[in-house]
Amino acid sequence: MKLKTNVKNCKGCGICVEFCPKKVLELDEVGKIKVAREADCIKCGQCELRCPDYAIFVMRDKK
Amino acid sequence: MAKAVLMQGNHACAEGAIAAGARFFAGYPITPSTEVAELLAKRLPQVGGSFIQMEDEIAGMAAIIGASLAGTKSLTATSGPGFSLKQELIGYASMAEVPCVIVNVQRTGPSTGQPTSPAQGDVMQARWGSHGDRGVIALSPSSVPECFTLTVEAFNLAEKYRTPVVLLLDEIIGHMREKFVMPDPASLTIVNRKKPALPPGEFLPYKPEADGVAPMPGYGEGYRFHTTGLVHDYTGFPSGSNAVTHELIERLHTKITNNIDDIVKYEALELDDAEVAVVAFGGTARSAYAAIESARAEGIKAGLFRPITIWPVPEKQLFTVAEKVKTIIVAEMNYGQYVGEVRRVVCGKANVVSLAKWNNDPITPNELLNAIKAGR
Amino acid sequence: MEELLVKYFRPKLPHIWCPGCGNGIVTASVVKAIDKLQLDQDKTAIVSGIGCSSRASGYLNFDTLHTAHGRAIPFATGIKLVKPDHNVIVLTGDGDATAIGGNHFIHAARRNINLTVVVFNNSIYGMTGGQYSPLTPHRGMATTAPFGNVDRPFDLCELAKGAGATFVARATTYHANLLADLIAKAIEHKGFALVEAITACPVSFGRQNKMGTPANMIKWQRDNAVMVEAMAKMKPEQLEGKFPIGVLHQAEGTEYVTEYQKVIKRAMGSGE
Amino acid sequence: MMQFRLSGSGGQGLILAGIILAEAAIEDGKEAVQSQSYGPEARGGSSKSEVIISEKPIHYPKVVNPDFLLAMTQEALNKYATDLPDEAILVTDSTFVGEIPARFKNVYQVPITKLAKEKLGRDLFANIIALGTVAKLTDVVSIEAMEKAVLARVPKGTEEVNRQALKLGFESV
Repeated sequence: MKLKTNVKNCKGCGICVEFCPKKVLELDEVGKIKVAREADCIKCGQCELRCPDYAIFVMRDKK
Repeated sequence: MAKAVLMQGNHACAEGAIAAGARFFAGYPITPSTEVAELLAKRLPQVGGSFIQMEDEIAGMAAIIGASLAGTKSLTATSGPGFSLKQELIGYASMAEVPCVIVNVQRTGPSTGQPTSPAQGDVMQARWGSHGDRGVIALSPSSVPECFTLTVEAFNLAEKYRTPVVLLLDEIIGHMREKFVMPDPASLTIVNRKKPALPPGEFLPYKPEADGVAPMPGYGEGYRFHTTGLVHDYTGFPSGSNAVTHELIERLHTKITNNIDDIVKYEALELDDAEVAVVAFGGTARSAYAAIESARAEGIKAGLFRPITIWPVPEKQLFTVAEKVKTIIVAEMNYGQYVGEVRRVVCGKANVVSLAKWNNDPITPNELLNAIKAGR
Repeated sequence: MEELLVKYFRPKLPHIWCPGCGNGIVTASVVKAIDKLQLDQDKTAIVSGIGCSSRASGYLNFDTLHTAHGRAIPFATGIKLVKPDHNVIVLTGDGDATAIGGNHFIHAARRNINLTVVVFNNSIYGMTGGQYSPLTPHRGMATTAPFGNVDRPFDLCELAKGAGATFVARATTYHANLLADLIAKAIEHKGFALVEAITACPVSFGRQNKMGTPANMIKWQRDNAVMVEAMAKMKPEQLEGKFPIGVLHQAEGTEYVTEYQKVIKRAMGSGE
Repeated sequence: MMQFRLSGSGGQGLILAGIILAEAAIEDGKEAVQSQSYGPEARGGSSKSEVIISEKPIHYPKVVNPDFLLAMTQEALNKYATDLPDEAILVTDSTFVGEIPARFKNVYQVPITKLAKEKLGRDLFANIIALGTVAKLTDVVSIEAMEKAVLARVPKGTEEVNRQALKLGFESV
């Protein structure tokens, strides 16, 4: 798993969708975060960095 | 025993604060209270405490609330105009239940008024000055030694009931100097705030105990508690609940009214056989002592009821006086403020007469003696 | 971020802020800075005023104080004086800090008291519904400026510098990592430290000023903020509408609480 | 009970004089209350300092029927002698006070400020000279207590000249 979401915290602002360079993310039918194309994720962290609601996290390998 | 010295009321107040354990003062210079700040600027660092002259009256009030929450007994001093500016945050201290002492040395008002002249025009401001609804404790000393003891008492009540306490002086008492003997520190009762018995995680910072008051941790003690001026539940966090609002506002009153016998102090002088009772507090009580002495010398049965705690009103005791006397004269240096409270409390049991004066001069013993004669 | 949520946030999320509001990003930067410096959570107090941004204190797991409108800095001053070894961080908004609290702001800067003040600047009074603040741009739209704002805004960083602050920095929510770094530097600095965080209010400011989606507002930050070092090399025509970010001012200065501790030492030693 | 009113213009040290008088009384084991009134100006304008000394507790702290008035300026005399009884002691600084109402029976005209300048070199000792007249003209405080109270209040290094000032006042009436 590359991405983890906390849909309870998501308010559907769309910032993560807009800033994802690989178009991995979408908003679902009720306007909440949805990981649509996880395979394309390059773990750049733009979504986590910009999410104002702490609703999406990039899973990092534990060193 | 310590040597008798001549001391000013404002200075006795500052020394009382040190004796009570206060270690922080923040304020802004204003006549006729400035000597409280001036002495504490010198005395606080001598005992390891801190003094700061802030940029305005509001900031002074804010800083003492911050310092008190962090765990240090704190006070500020001001006069009427500054007291008005502090009112919003005095309300904050009531709502957030932060112990602190506000000394108000009253002068003639409204507005800038007569800065160097005495008055007692802030009696109602002390009670109703802040917005919203809350219980209030205010004490009014009538002598220099009492400035000391009542400052200690003000801190004790503030700490015990987690509330701002107002020490209502007037220019007469604040600026006059008289004989003072520093009490032996060991003879003083010093109350400190209750600390939580429960560990962090189990402790609820606003859950009252049987006396209506919750224990209070300080900063850095591991409790990591939240304080807000919003309506809050036992956790300290904001709540929009009607039930929580009802209970909280009610408790801000009842923690004082339910403990009124512990809180109120008064002086009853020559009242046992009195036909006329004078109600007077602060500097005006000094005139009353003299007038009653003269009246008694002339065979007139007059006595004094002096509320030392002017808020809450010593209702029970005042009502008892009203049942015995024919006339109650309420002497005060304003247009007639406390007289309304006395009328409310005595419910027509006695004839209540107002002797009000607001021209910068104290009510003289003769004026009061004449009123006593007229009230027989 | 997930571990930071567990360690530094109270279990009170989601927060009250509107969709797309940048306050969550600024708050995350504050927490990242605290984590970077590994501050003792029991020796760190977070003080806030009134307004949207000032709700941040309630979400954070420290000794936290949500004060009255404009007064966070003097409350914090009282705490810092009686707890000199605590980190005292003030979270406040543009209206809170510069209008009703403007006097406290400049005097705390003048004293150079060791507080870290993070101003969430969203250019508007958000909580009350979009009235102009002292940081609303000239000719910007607000509910109380329906024909455009007549007031001229403060340059907050210049104000702080002029008042005597010894650390002044600015970043935006687009530059969230830079923001966290600057807040960490501000906390480390011994003296009055201001970090102005430019943040988007999509609902009360963005809509009235036709700034588009929350993402567009963040892109506006990206396109108009320039690192202060880069700005020095730019031509006047390239600087039109741009504002500097980074550390804008840093100076040595006598710090208030340190000086007052010396006063205590002198007074206690005087034997009076 | 004896009631004193020390009056003059701001800056003449009358509040300090009142404090010293009250402290001398306490030194003698008596009760004393000192109060004052002044305008907003720290220098100039008329000011008064009142002291009541008694063997018994003092209730009303303001002077009602002065037994003693010190007037260091004409303006202060005009303003603060209106309620002075005819038999009360009136000490004026003749350096500044020329017109004295004829009704007063116990008037002592002393060139207080002139003495301070000529004998002690500076007019700021005038208030202490005035206290010397108080010690002489009333028996309410002893000269020993007065001297002790003066020396406790004055700056270090000025004790001797202040002792002289007190003596000068004492011998001037």
